Formats: sequence, structure tokens, C-alpha cells
Amino acid sequence: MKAFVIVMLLAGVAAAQERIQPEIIENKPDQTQWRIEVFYDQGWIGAKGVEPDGRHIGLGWTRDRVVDGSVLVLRRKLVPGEVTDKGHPLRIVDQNGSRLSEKFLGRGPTIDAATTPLAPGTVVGDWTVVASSDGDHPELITDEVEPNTSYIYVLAPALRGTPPDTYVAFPGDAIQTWPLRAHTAWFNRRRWMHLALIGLIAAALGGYTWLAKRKTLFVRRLAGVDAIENAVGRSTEMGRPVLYVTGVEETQDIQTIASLLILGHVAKITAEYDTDLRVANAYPLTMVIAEEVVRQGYANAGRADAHRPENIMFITSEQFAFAAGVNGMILRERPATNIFFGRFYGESLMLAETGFLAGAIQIAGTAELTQLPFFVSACDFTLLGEELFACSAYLTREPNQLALLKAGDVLKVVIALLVVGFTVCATLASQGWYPFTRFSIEDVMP
Amino acid sequence: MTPALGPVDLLGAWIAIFLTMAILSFLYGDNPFYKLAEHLFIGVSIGYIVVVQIKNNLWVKLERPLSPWDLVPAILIAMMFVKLASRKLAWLGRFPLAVVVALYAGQSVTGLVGSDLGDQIKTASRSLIVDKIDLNSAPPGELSQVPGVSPAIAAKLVIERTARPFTSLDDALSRPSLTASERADLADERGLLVGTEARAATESNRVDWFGVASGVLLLVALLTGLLYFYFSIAHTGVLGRASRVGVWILMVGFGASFGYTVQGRIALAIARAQDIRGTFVSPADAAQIHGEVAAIVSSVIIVAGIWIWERRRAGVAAPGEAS
Amino acid sequence: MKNTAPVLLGMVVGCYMVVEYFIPHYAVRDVSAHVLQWGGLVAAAAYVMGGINLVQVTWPKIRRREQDWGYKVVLLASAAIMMLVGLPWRALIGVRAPGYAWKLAPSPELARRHEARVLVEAPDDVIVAIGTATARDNVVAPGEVAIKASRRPIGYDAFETKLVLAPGDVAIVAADPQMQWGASGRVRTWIYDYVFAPCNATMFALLAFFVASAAFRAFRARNIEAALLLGSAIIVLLAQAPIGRWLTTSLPHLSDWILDILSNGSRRAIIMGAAVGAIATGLRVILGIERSHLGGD
Amino acid sequence: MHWSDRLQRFDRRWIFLIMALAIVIPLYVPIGLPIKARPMTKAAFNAVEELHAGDVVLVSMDLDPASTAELEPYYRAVMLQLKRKGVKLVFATLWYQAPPLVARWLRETVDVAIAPPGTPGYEGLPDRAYVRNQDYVYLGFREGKQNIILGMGANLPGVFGGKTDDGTPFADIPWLRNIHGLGDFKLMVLVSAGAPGAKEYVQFAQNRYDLRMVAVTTAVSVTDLAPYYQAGQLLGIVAGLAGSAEYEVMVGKPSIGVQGADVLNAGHGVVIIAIVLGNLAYFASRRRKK
Repeated sequence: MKAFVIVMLLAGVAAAQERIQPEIIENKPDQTQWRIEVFYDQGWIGAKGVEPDGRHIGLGWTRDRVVDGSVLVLRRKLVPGEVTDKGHPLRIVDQNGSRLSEKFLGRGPTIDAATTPLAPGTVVGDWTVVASSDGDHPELITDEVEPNTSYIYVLAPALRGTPPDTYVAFPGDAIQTWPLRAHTAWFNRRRWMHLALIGLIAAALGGYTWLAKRKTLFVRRLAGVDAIENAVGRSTEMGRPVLYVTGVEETQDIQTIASLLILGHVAKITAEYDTDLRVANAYPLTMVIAEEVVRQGYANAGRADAHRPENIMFITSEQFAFAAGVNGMILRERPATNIFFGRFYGESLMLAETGFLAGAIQIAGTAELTQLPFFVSACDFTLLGEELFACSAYLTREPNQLALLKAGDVLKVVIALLVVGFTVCATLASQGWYPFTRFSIEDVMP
Repeated sequence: MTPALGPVDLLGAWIAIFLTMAILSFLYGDNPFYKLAEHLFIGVSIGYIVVVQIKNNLWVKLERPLSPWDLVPAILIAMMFVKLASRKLAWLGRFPLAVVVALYAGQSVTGLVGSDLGDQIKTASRSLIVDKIDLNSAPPGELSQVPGVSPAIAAKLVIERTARPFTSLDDALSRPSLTASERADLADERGLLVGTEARAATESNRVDWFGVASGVLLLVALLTGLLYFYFSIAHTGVLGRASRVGVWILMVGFGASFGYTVQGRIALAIARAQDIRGTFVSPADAAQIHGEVAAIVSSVIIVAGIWIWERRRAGVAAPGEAS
Repeated sequence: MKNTAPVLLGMVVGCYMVVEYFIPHYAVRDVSAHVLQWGGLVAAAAYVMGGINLVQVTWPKIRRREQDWGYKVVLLASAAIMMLVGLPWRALIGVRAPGYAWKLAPSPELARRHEARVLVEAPDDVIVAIGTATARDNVVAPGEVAIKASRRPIGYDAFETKLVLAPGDVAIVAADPQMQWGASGRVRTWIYDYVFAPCNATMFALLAFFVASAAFRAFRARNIEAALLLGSAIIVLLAQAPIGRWLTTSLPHLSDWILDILSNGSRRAIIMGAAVGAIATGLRVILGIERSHLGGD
Repeated sequence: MHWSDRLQRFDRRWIFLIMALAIVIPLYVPIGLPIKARPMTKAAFNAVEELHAGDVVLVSMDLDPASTAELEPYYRAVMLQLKRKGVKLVFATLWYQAPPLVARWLRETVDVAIAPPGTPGYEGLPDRAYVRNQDYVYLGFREGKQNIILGMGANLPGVFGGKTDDGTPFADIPWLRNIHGLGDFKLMVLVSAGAPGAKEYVQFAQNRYDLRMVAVTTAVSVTDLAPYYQAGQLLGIVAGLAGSAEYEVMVGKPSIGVQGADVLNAGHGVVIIAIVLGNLAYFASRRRKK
């Protein structure tokens, strides 16, 4: 049975978008028409397609007269200098058997597909098995290939044998595509929404930074922030030090950064009150920075001389050894104020509890939510999650910080609108209202 | 046949139990045994970290084929260590720092936008109308969403319904091909609110009203939560009340968090007890180690030690924990 | 220079990490694979730095005989020991072969019975498997036999070989797998198993007790928020233990519902808010606006 | 002194003692209430059940000795499940505390059969001893948190220099040749005790490479990860000891986890009673002060 092939090429845009007229190679009646879709890229909307990284080709096909039985997909590199600009039918077995012909395989001995399993990845002669499908496969088969290499694919109708990946017969002709080469692109269309969100954040950030320098931006009062100063005052009266823990994460951690920013402010206050400030760090890098920050804080208070570097300590990076070390400090030096800002894990309870029993005023703040219940329970003031970041802005009143906070607020509004909007669409769609049924959030946010 | 534990490992097991007790003695109060274990532990962990980092990262890197790209980290690391040599050049240490921080910052920008914004917005924007799963038409994948229905059961249901459509839930869940234990599982999940009755039906387009209510609540929780963390408006009037609802829901959530966390903590203590009992080693070894004996002996030593130590520093403040 | 140059370098790297996410091109992917390793390598070196730093901090305390200096000695000593045993000493002291196997003169008596024999010379604590047999004197069927000699604890060499035995062959296996040093050596594993692991686990286990006392002494329904927190905490606690289902099957359902709806809803709000904050801060870092991590200028 | 004040003042070390007894006694006198799997656990179980023999699965062992209490029962159960399915296993870890622990666990659970034929009290399929660098590989530990995760996503062999922990080249292991990045794993089993762990895998790899993964986490992180489960980014979550026990029951070989979960009854009981009593005392004294 002769067949003819239609290879539909989609120049970098997904099926839904623009379709190049199918090119007819031969046209004889009473023949199966193959319509092969080749995907090199993905669209701005819609989930179908492959990432254009130069390593992936998407293959899907339908046949207009439905033929039962499976289809075996094979691939080979284009031989240099070989010219096959057209797809065409070809036979891969000699006569109605299951032994792949030498002519087809190119090199190597012939192989009997009935006995040799052809699992994906198997190499037979020049060819590599890509996949097999029972019947047509309109969904994409994504094939991983080498970049800058042309490949020829063959789709062979086949009848499966009983052992897995074996084939007892290859009825009719196989279809050979013309050379295909994975495309490379410089932008991943599926991620435009992500880019938009980042852009929005950047814009809001920039806008408010500009604004913050010109007018004072309103920030709602944060309970617990003002507590810091009172607490430091109390420590001064009691003549006991203030303990500041920068969390148990590394410097790169956003929360550690926020903590270090607040530390600068706290250092300034302690310098003004002339109270000892002890800083416990879980990472050497953090310690180095904390020392810089505290020195700066003392300098801002005009008491650079009072800064004692040995008060900024690196305990150990081992989480529980760290907790034990700090607990030791709390019990031995009995600070009147413990401030835990940054990221905390299991040790949060150990610290807060020990401090609670040592009768210190405790102020905690972390975005590590699993620890918040314990801080809430055992500390006098707790900054919940994002309030930690808000706190540094609220304290420093520093334009950049405020801008950060405001940008966050803008985005919250946007998110709320997006969620509400999409929810309405989804709900209407679920009730079969027309325009909405055609639309899904998956299309814009894969 | 595995040979018995050698004396070295027996000693080790006893040391381990002694250290366990020594650290637990912190519960009585800060004391020399705890401090000893603490410092031993800190020391060992430092020694451990340094070697493991060198061996598993720096050394293997050198062992395996290098590329010109590896020059960059080499230089950065060199810059970091300069500060040991000269205080004047210590500022060079800022380069590796800047690079590492920037790496993490860049990654979190792109990582979070996808998983914590994109996917979360997507999940939050589900249809509020939830239809019950129709046992007579739903595909197997959807069937296994029904409480108590495993993929295996789903497959059976598909066969059963082609033989004879289900007339009622009871009919569906009591078909002969289901084993006794499967029936027990299913029976266990029956319920009007979140159970089988709520999630599944034998006709299509039946609305799961509790599901709808939950969906609405989920949305409310999200929006009020966002409002609570909205810092640009004073929380007064309607907004104030809304954000208060938000913080209430937040607190219920924290309650759940508390519950799970406590479970975790208690699990750890349980494991220590199991460990002393020898649950994690073969019965033969456990019989050799005599964990309970070791624990009692250690406790006696520690108690005696603490007693003597407290007598020594009589007059000085009682142990910190007692305060 | 001292402040700007690092920031500029950071900006380049950071911006690359962001842009890279949107460029699918394989060439960029290959570059990223390299860049990504830098972070790990530098971080690893930073840990070594930390070790040195610890000595720098601790040593003066010992010299000045500060309070608890004795413990500091313990600390340094244990650190030093853990590092020393982590060195690959065998590079110096040399490696001895874990074992040998050779054949003796065949015994006609065995040959008649169409059997072969493998004798084992090894210390008692060495497990020697001749095929499946683990005796010291094994009569085995002729043919290829796998021989494996090892010690039970982790951190020892293993001796593996194959012998082809003809009928009547008598073979001797002499095995004494040597102890390994270095990061995964015997001594280090021993210290890890019997000092590091129990301390690490017990430190964490202390929390179970602190939780109990916090619950008793600090956890108060002072206001409606705290009351709500406590209420759901108790429900979840009950539901998480088998006793919950035993009381009523609706308890687990209720607790799951709290998790799925109330907890997830509010948690998602926090996750999104935090993500925005993190992204914004990240942007500030890679745009060089945020330099606090490099210390004040 | 009024009882409520006394109740609030008494030495907390008594509570510690009560807690200790609540933990030790049930170990010797088990309560033995039945355990049933919850939806999240079932989801995790089913995700593994869908695997076929020969599939390649990544097991990321991001834990330390402190978290074994909650993760070890699941680990042992899921190993039995994976091995009796006959899947190929790739082990790696992002935690520097892990390597010696992983080495021991591999020895105890992978190099030998967990449930050989005729294991008492086990009806399921038996598993077999896996051979290193043939049925499974151990890639070792790399420092770098999400750098490593992203690196494994982009180019897994690159991160590990093309060699396993014991220096065997990837090229020598046929089924490893098709593994270029995280995307090539049929499933990822995250044995995750904190950060870096399941959350980082979700944030930096799942969305990017659209991965299938299940996680066992310390109970602490459950509420943190639940939203990702709801969003389908995690196919299942096993919640600490209770979850692990449920998993053991599902796999059909109840052991340490079930024993431990039984003790949870008493432990949780103590905490609940402590909360209730503490608050009674608090309100009583407050009413008296009014």
C-alpha cells in the first residue's frame, strides 16, 4: 500500500497560531494520508509545544483513514551531503516480515524486531528508536536530540508482539520525513507572564524609589517594632546586655539580609543607650557582615569607639550546636533582651523557651512560618512573616526599604485582582458560558 | 550470619547513650556534663564539616576533569583566603561574597516567580463550582480522587460499571469484586461533608455544596490574608474587620502548624527512647549492647556528678533552668 | 574601587542568573551549568574559612584562661581530631592488599567426589563468603566461585575475587581487609555514629520537652487569636495521633480540612507576599542597590 | 497560695518527667490503636505505585541524624516499595550532615533485601538485594543548595563530574546514559528534613522542568509544603512520623514507624493536657484577680 505524507511545518509558532499550507508530495486516491505535526517551539499562549533550546523536537501525527496497530518512530542523523528535501514513503522490512532490512538499517546486521526488543533509545543500524505509540498520536512526542544536527524521522506502522517493545510485522509503508533540525530561540515564550510579573515588580520598585526620595510614604504602624527601643531601654536599666541572633541561615538568605539591616538600627540604639550588644551568628560570612553593620551602627550614633568586635560571634553552622551555644549564652550572660530576627528552624523553640525562662523580654521575627507559633507563644512581640521585611523599612525609613514595601503592596493588589478575575472566568467556564470555555489560565501561566 | 559487635563498637554504643543522657541533663539545668557534650559536639561538627566540604566539593573537583570555567571559583576562593594573609587586602573577600549573594538573589527571583507566584495564582484561581465525581462516567484518574478509592479500586469500578451502571453509592461501593479490606476502606470514608457522599455521585452535574463553600472560604482566606499583609492602608473600618478575619484564619493555620510541629518534636524524643532500647539495630546487637543498662548507668553517673558539682559551688546561684 | 568593583561583578552574575531563565538556547544552558557550580565551591571554601575562624576565636579564650576555657580545649581538640582522622593517611602509611586467593596441589580424593575445597585464613571478625558459604573450610562444587571478604563495620576495604575451581582443586583464601582513613574512613564514621549522631538527635529531642513546658506555661488563650490557634492546634494534635481516628473518624477529616482550606489559604497569601518581597530584594541585590551584605561602604 | 498560682509556678522539670514517662512507658506497654492512611500519604504511595520496572528514580537524601526519627520509617518503607517494583535508583544529598548516614542506610536497606521471601508478617512481593552501580548509584554530597538543584536540572552529569561517589563513570552504567537532567527522572523521592530540601526542589526545579515528585518531610514543614501539594507541584506529602507509620501500613510491613506512632498518643495527650491545665490555671487566677 502506497501512502503519501504531509509534513506540516510550524515556523516557530504553535499550531493554533499560523499554519503554513500543507505541501502535497504525491496525491493518489485510496491512500492513507499522514499529517505529521513538527513542533520546534511553543506559543505565547497555549501549552502545546517544545522548548526551543536546540535540543528538542516535538512530533505528532494523525492519519485521515484511521489505521489500527501501533506506530514505531525512529530517527537517524542526516548523512553529510545527503539530499532528501522531500518526505517519502519507504519500506523498512524486506517482505512482510519483522526483520528490518539491511537497506533500511544502513549498517550493521539486520535485526528481527519480533525477537529484539526496540525500546526507546535502542540503536539499530543508523537508526535510533524514539518512541512507539498505539495508533495515532496527535499529542506531541518530545524527542531529545543534539543541537545543530539534522535528523530524519521514520514513522512505521507496526503490530506489537507479546514481549514488550517487540513487533511481529510492519504492514504497509513507513513514512520518512524530510530533514528536521531542532530550533534555538533567545526567548522562552511560555515564560512571558513570569517576565511580566518581574517587570511589574521592578517598575513598582523603581517608581516608589523615585517617589520615596520626594515625599514621605505612609506605612501602617507595626506593633512590636517600637518594642525594640523600650526593650533596649529596659536592658540599660538592668545593666544587662542585649542579645541579637541573626538566624541560622546563610548571608544570601533574604531574611538574614533583612535581619542584618535591622541589626544596624538596633546597634545604633544600643550605642545611644550605651548598652552591650551581643550578636550570635550561625555562619562565618554572616559574622563578618554583622561586624561591619554594627560598626556602622555605632559610627552613626557617633560612638565608634564603643564598638567591641569580639561581641559579634560565630558560634557554629551546625544548627543544634548553634542552638546549644546560644542557649549557653542566654543562661550564662542573662541578657535582658533577646532579639531573634532572621530565618529560624527547629531551634526557635529552644531559644525562645530558654529566653522566656531567663525572664528576658523577647522580640522575634521570621518568615519561617513553621516556627511562628512558638515565637508567638513564647515571645513578647512577634513579627509575622513579611512584617520582618516591613520592619526594616519601618525602622530605617530609608527610601529603598519603603519602596520595597510599597512595591510589595502594589503586587498584592495585582495578585488579588488576577486571582479574582481568573476565578470568575474559571467558574463561568465550568458552567459552560461561551467565551470563557475557550479560555484557561493554563494558557497564560503554564 | 553477621559477626557480633566488636568491643570498639560496643564502647561506641555506650558512649552514644552516655552523651544522649548528658544532653538530656540540660533539662535539669545547665551543668558540666551538658557543657561537655555541647562543646564536644560543636567541635566534632566543625571538624566534620571542614573535612566533608573539602573532600566532597573541593577535592573531587580537582580529581575530575577541569574546564577553563573552573578558574573563576579558584580565583574567588583565593580572594576569600587573602584576608588570612593580610588585613590590608581583606576587601578582596568582598568579591566572592558579592558573587555568591548575587547568584542566590538571581536564582530566587526566577525560582520564586514561577513556583510561588505563577503556580500559586493558578491554583488559587480554580472554579468555585465543584461538581461531584460521577462514578458512572468519570475516568479512572478522576475516580481515584474519591475518598478511599485507590487506583486499584478505581479500575475495578470501571469494570463494574460497564457490566452494570451504578444506581447508588451503596451499590457502587458494595460490588462483589471489591475485597473486604477495600470495602472497609471505602466505608471508613463515607461522610456527607468531606466524605464519599460529598465528593461522588452516580449522576453527572451534581454540585458538591460543601466543596463550593470550602472553595469560597479558601478564596476568602487568601484575600484577607493578602489584606493583612498590606501595609499601605491603616486597618480601620471595613478593611480593619476584614484584615482581622484574615489574621484569625492565619491563626487557625498556625494552630495546624503548631500541631504538626509538636508531633515532630515528640517523634524525636520517641526515637531517642527507641534508640536506647535498641529498636534500630538487630535484636542480637541490642542484646549485646544492653541499652537500658547503659542509660541507667549513665544517668547515675550524671546525677552523682551534678550533685557533687552543685555541692562544690554551694552558695552560688541554683542552676539556671530552675529560675 | 574597593566597594564598586565587587558590586559590579555581583550585578553581572546576578543579572545573568535572571536573564538565563528566559533564554532557552542550549549554549546559554551549558554556560549556566558551569556558573551554577561556583556558588557551591565558594560556599564549601567558606566552611573551611569558618573552621579557621573558630580557631582564631577560641584560641585567645584559652590563652587568656577565660571562663569555661577547659571546654574550649575540648572543643578545639575534638575539632582537631575529627579533622586529622579525616586525612587520607594511607597515602603515607601505604595500602596493604585486602586479601589473596591461590590454589594448592589438587587432591585426587576430592576429584573422585567431583568436589573442590576452599580454605579460609582470616581473623574471626572478617566475613568471608565463598559463593553462599561462609564457613572457614568449605567444600564447594567445581566451577567459578565468587569470593567476598569484608568486615562488618563501615570503613574497611573489601576483598572480592573469582576462582575457577576444577574438580579436586584446593584453594586458600587469606583475607584481612584493611581499615580505611579519610572522610569515609573507619574512625570518622565511628565518631559520626557514636558522637555526632546521638548529640545531633538529642539536641533536637530536647524540643519535645520544651514544647510540653511551653504549652503548659506560655501558651495562653489571652485573646481570640490565641484561642483560635490553640483550638486548631488541639484538633490537629488529636488527629495526628492514632487516638484521633479511634475517637471519631471525622477528626482526621476535620484536621485535613483545616490544613487544606484555612491553613493553605492563609499560607498561600503569605507565600505570595514573601515571594514578592524576596523577588524585589533579589532585584535590588543584582541591580547593586542593595549592598548591605557587603558591609557599609 | 491558691491552687491556680501553684499550678502556674511549679517547677517545669516535673513536666519534663511526665513527658519522659509518657514517651517511655508506651514503648513497653503498647496501646496498639489501628492506623489508617490519610489522603496526602495515599497520594504519595500511589505516585510510587505508578512506576514500572526499569524506571529511573532520584532519591534525594537531604537529612541529618536528628531527623531520622521521622524520616527513617518512611525511607525503609519506600525503599521496599521501590525495590519490589524493580526501579533503578539514583541517590544524592544536599546536606553535609548526611553522607555517613546515607552510606549506612544504603548498606542496611539497598545492598540487602529488606523483605526476602518468607519474611514473617509480610504478604507483599519480596524485594532483592540491589547491586551498586548496576541497580543503583550513589552520587554523593555537593554543597551549594539550590545551585546544585538548578545544576542537576540543567546538566546532572556536569554537577557530579560525570562520576558516582565511588568514582565509577556514568558512561559505564547503561541506564544512566539517558539521564541528562532532573527532567529525565520518572519520579523524585525527596527525603527532606528542611532546607535545602523539598521546598527548594519545588521552587527551583519543579516549575522549571515540570517534574514529578513526592516528599517525606519532618512534620514541621507540612503546613509549609501543603500549598505546593494542593497546587500539584508535589504529588504527595508524607507527614513526619504519623505519615511514615501510615506509609508502613500501606506498604504492608509495619515496624518502627507504627511502634513510634503508637507512642504519639501519649505524647500528644501530655501536650494537650498541659495546654488545658495551663489555661485553666491562667483563667482561674485571672478571675480571682478581678
